[in-house]
Amino acid sequence: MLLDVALLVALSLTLLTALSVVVLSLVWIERKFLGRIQMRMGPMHVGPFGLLQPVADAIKLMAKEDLLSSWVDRVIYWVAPLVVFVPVLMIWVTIPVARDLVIRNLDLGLFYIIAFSVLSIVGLVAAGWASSNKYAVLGGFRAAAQLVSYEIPLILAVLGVAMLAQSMNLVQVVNEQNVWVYALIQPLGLVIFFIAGLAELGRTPFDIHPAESEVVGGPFVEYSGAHWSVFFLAEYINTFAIAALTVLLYFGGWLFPGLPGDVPIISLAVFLAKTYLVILVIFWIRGTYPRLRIDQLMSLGWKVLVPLAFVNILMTGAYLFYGWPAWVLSLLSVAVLAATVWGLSKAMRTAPRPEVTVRIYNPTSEAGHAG
Amino acid sequence: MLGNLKGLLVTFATMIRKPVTYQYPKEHKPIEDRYMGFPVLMWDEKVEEPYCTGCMVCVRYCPTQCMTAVMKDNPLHADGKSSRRKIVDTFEINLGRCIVCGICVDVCNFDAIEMSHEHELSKYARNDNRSDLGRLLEMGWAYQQETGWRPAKEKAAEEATAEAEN
Amino acid sequence: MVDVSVESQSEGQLDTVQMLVNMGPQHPSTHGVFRMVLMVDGERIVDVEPHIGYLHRGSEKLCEGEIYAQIVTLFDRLDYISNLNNEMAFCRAVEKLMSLEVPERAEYVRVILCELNRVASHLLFFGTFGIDAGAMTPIMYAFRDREKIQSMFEAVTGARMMHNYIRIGGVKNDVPDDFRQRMTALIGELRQGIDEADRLLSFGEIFLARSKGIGVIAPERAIAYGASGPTLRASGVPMDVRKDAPYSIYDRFDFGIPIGEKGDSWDRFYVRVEEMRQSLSIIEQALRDMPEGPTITPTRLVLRPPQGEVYVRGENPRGEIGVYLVSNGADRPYRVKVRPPSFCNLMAIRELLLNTYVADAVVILGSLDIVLGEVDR
Amino acid sequence: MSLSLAVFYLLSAVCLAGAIGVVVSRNVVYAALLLLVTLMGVAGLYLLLLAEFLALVQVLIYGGAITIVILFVIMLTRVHEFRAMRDNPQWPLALVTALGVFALLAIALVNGAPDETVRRGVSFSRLGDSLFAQWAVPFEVASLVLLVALIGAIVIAREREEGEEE
Amino acid sequence: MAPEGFTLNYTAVVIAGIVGFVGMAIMFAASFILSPKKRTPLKDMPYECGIPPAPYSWSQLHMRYYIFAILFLIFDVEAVFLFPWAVVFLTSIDAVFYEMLLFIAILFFGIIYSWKKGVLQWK
Amino acid sequence: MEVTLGSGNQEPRSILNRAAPGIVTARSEELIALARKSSLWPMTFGLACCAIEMMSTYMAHHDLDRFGIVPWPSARQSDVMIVAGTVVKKMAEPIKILYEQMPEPKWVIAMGSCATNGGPYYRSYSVVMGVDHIIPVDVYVPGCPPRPEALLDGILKLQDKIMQDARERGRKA
Amino acid sequence: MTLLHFQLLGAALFSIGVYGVLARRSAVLILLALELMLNAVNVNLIAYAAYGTPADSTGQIIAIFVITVAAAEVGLAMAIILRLFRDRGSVDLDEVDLMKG
Ligand code: SF4
Ligand code: SF4
Ligand code: SF4
Repeated sequence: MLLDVALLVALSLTLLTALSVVVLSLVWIERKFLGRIQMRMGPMHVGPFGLLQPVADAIKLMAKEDLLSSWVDRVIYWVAPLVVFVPVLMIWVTIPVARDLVIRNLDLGLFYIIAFSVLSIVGLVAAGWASSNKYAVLGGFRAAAQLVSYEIPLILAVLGVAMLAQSMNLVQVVNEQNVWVYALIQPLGLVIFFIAGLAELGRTPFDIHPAESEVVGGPFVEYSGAHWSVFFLAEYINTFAIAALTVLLYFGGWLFPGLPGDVPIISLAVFLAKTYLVILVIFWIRGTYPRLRIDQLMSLGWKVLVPLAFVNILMTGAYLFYGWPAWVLSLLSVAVLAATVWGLSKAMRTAPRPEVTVRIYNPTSEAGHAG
Repeated sequence: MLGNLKGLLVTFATMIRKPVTYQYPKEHKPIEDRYMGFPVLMWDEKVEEPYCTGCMVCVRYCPTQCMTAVMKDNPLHADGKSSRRKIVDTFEINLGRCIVCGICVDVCNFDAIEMSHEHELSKYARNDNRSDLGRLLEMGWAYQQETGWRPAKEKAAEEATAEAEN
Repeated sequence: MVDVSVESQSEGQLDTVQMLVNMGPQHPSTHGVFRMVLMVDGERIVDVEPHIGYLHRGSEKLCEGEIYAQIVTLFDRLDYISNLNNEMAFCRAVEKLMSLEVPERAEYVRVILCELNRVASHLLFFGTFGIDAGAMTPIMYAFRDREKIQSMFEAVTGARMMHNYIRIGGVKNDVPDDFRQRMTALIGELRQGIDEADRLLSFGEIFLARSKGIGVIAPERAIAYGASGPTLRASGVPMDVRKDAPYSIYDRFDFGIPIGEKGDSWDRFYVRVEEMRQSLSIIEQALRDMPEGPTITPTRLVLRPPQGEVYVRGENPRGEIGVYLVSNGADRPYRVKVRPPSFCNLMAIRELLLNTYVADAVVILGSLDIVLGEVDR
Repeated sequence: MSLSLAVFYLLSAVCLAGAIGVVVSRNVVYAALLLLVTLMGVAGLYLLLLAEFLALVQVLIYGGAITIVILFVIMLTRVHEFRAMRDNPQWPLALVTALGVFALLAIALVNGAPDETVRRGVSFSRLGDSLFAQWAVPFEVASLVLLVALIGAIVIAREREEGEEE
Repeated sequence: MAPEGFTLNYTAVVIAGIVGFVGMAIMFAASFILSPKKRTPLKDMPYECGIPPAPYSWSQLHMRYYIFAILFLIFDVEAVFLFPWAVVFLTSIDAVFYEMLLFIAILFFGIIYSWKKGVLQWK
Repeated sequence: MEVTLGSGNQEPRSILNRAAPGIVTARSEELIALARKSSLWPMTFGLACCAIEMMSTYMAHHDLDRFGIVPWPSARQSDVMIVAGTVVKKMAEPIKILYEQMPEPKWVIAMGSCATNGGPYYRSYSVVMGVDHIIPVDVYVPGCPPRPEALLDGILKLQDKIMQDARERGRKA
Repeated sequence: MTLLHFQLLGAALFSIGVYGVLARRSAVLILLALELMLNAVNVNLIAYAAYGTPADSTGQIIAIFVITVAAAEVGLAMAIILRLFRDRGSVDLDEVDLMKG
């Protein structure tokens, strides 16, 4: 028993370290990649190719004054980053990075992940509340409303996968995908999961709670130094988790046609490659889109994603229950998706082409022509 | 949703293009010939003295009044080496206040002051950019050598002779 | 825990669920040092109190103490994004006062540079509006093109921003020799760049959702507020000083003025995008017709315009600029008064913001495209 | 066994301390967060009782959802009002009652309980099976309860909205 | 009679939590001793774009937020039932499938109701 | 030419430094300083015309991110304040507050002649003649507005200063 | 570790909840205490289920339903509290006298 515990502690520490390294890499990749999207170079001067940039940032943040102003509610202010961080770390206990590379493979893995990821929301709200700052309060509430709303479609999307795999064990979920990855069987689920995941992360276009141009960083506005970096760490670990889950649930995790799924090194490489690709997509979206407004966000969540998620579940249920062939579900999924996109475009009056309300008026050359 | 996809394509296309960044300490964005950096004083090589006579016209017209000049009798003129009867004794421009408007250059009748390409003059103290005659001449000399500057009057005269020759 | 809830609401006010949120002077999206105090109810704005004056530099007063040639530098810094247009307005005022002829070529150079300046200004708007809406990349595209324009300015005027190039009676010096080629190339690049940025931002659904129908000004209200420029034109009023009271040589060019239909933020945004294209076409025409000749009517160093007063109007990127100049015959003006376009446009802010979301406030303020330098002067 | 007993004591300590905190804390937000701590402790107890699924449900519902709802309400109402609020003046009475209840229960339990020492878990699929097969009616009723709660909450909260907009 | 690996599984969970907590606490401590400190009255003030904050009470936020919290709560509870269902409905009796259809239908009515009532519309 | 070394911002001592001055060696001081200078996060803060050139510096052509410089909107997360523009008297108090609200260690760059000493508005009734009347300044960047390269140069100078200060502190410790 | 341990703990939690319900005046706090009591009940239920012979899922299922009902109850109760607060500006149950209107 003691040996086991020691092993687990060692594993947890490894996990923490590995995730820290991952976060550093993510920060670097994000800055470099955004730089490229924006025709810039990104970090260059700290270490070769700016590789040491995140390290420098980390050291600096550690050696930065950690403000605890007398207006804040000290206890909650101090604990809030931990409440955000610890669950985020805890869910990694059961996220496998290869078939055998997982700390403990829980049977209720998916449910466990969902249960613990909800806890982080409490931390954000508490952080916003404790900061006794209006931006923080606004941001905290935005965070709560947003995260709470997108948790539902996220849960329902995950449920779709659990139904397909008939299991909540992540390793088994991946193993079930050795023929067809779920992205093909259930594209609707993938889209819902990814959008809701982005919203859970508070990333563009759903970054309304840390919105810099509106609430100046939202719940984190008063935090500095080490406390702030814990939020930062949590955010990036979470990003990695969502990407990893996307890969595990929909893209076959460490499986790749033609490669052995049981050699840890190869599996790990495949898994990481897929995950980093998903991460790049997340960053790509971040570099491209503006941000939604809170009411649009909520409408999207409740009026589009939640019904869609239910439709997804029903379709999946029917598919399993009546034993339809897999392509039926794919087709149905795609059809529903297409209908939604079309309906949304219609509702926003952008289908088939967005309406241009600006025209060129030229009094000298008779009547104006349409722009 | 088409517009959104288009946006993604645009950023993707940029990503595979080369960045436009100039790597500053190594590589400076090219400076145009006419660029107006800080004003500097020019050095008359022929007689080994500044062009500036300390007439203070520029001082009067500088909108921020960041210059001072003091005039003195030119010893070289007494020796007969120089045609300038008066010469600048002390001269100071507070480059920290100068707004690089170029008015001083416009008004100077002696082509003695010029907008150089100098612009990287960050300092740790507020008054470190109060540049005296020596420093201004030094910067001017660098500018002269970099660009082969010659006084406008001389140039005009040369052009006139060249044209006359043609 | 320290009691932060300063005795605030008395018993009678229990119903108020409102909070004062202060935005600015240092806020990423108040475009400088504008300050708004928003009374919000949840996310909804119920009252707005704009505060200005955080950049009041006393320019108008300073003008009274400077000679005419020096005042140009102050006008440069008034609306610091459309420097050349400002210089132009002031110089035209003095020229009108003195009945000074401006050489033909100088007029062309002025128009080219002013229109280029308009493009640069709108590009800045494009980028910052993207930031306000939460997109971080458009500004990079906009500044890429702006940087090219600034290089062009540098090649012509010697400065990237504060040019002091348009002088009373003409322009400081002739354009460089390779001006025409460089300009033609630049126009091509700008066209491409603007199209690219346009593709990136303007028709994305998220962006449309954020800006369409937000902050609508009805034409009557816009006129009542004295709005001008793109802000007014977006409401469907085809008012452009360049057309209505052509100054300089604007009557020689064929260009259209983009007008919006709804008067919402998106229209204000897209009117500017279209205006950039029109400006480029003006520049092309001007380049084509540009005659040779002198570029400045020589004047005395210290001008002493005759006694009198003038008012000139000009079309700045942000709207109509007016310069009112009173001279008492001395070498310094007796009074200089500027009608700042964005100050008048900003007047509508309260009406626009009422009953919108906090997030909209940022977008609406951004769509008005204010520059504090001229709001506060 | 002793190890799990130690864990049990630890968890009970957490639970009881948290619970006492909940009922004596002057600050409502602290009370709510302490409740969270207690409920997490209870989840730990469920784990000791081999009720894996229940423990996770506890975390999901109590830890996440209910805590958030409570926090919302606390923040929507005025916190300083809570802070200023004292307990009932009859709190000693309440204390006596509570102690009495505990004594009664304890006596009854100590005397009556069969002293089982073996814990048995129920497998997740069996749990699901019996939930949906044997408890179908309560299950549907649960959905109705939830629906009623939802509609009730909306009606109650919404009326106020309309009142506000007057 | 714990299932296979049950104890270890959840020990791992708890240990990960503790490691996270302690790790971050150590980080705070390290930062505390490493970082320079200087307090001034102005620094103590909440940041508000450079303006001394106006006094305010906590009761600023809207009922609207609350309704979303309730919706979340209800659907969270629903998820509790959905997850066991997801893994048993194929192996259990047929009725289970239809039961859940009814369950979902009833709750979906909640969404429709709130939609109709306009509470999903953030005002 | 008279050179006065500005004092600028000095880093207050940390607890470790106060409790056991011997432990903090020159080397660790330098390591931390190295990290600090490589990750100078400025506050998103522009006052006037200079702010536009400052924005240009952030943008693709000059790209401050190469030096690890990314702007953060809140004073609480920033290390350096670039005062870009005219400081008018009404703005003086907010600037002071913002400066004070930045966590230690912090630095200030005065960009442009206005922030250095009033510049073109040196005669104005409403302009503060240089931001160093309100807060300590580390680096003054002259120009009106300074070119992006000039600002970059200023930032490199600030990095030098950070290293030098650390070396000096290390020597003293 | 026997069933008794859990039962005693449940009893203790329950009593604390009783104290809270009786001693507190703020509606929110009373609700929190109520949650404690419900949890105490759940602990008992699950303990019975775990120690019961043969292993039975009834206890757990009832606990799930209890949690469900608790969630519904919290949702409703909080709505009422909010409503009271909005109407009367207080969540102090002693102060709230519905009859006064
Ligand atoms: S620079 Fe020219 S104007 Fe100024 S003092 Fe010298 S000679 Fe006179
Ligand atoms: S450039 Fe302008 S401000 Fe600078 S010294 Fe010359 S006249 Fe004065
Ligand atoms: S220094 Fe010049 S450019 Fe900078 S703010 Fe002052 S006037 Fe504007």
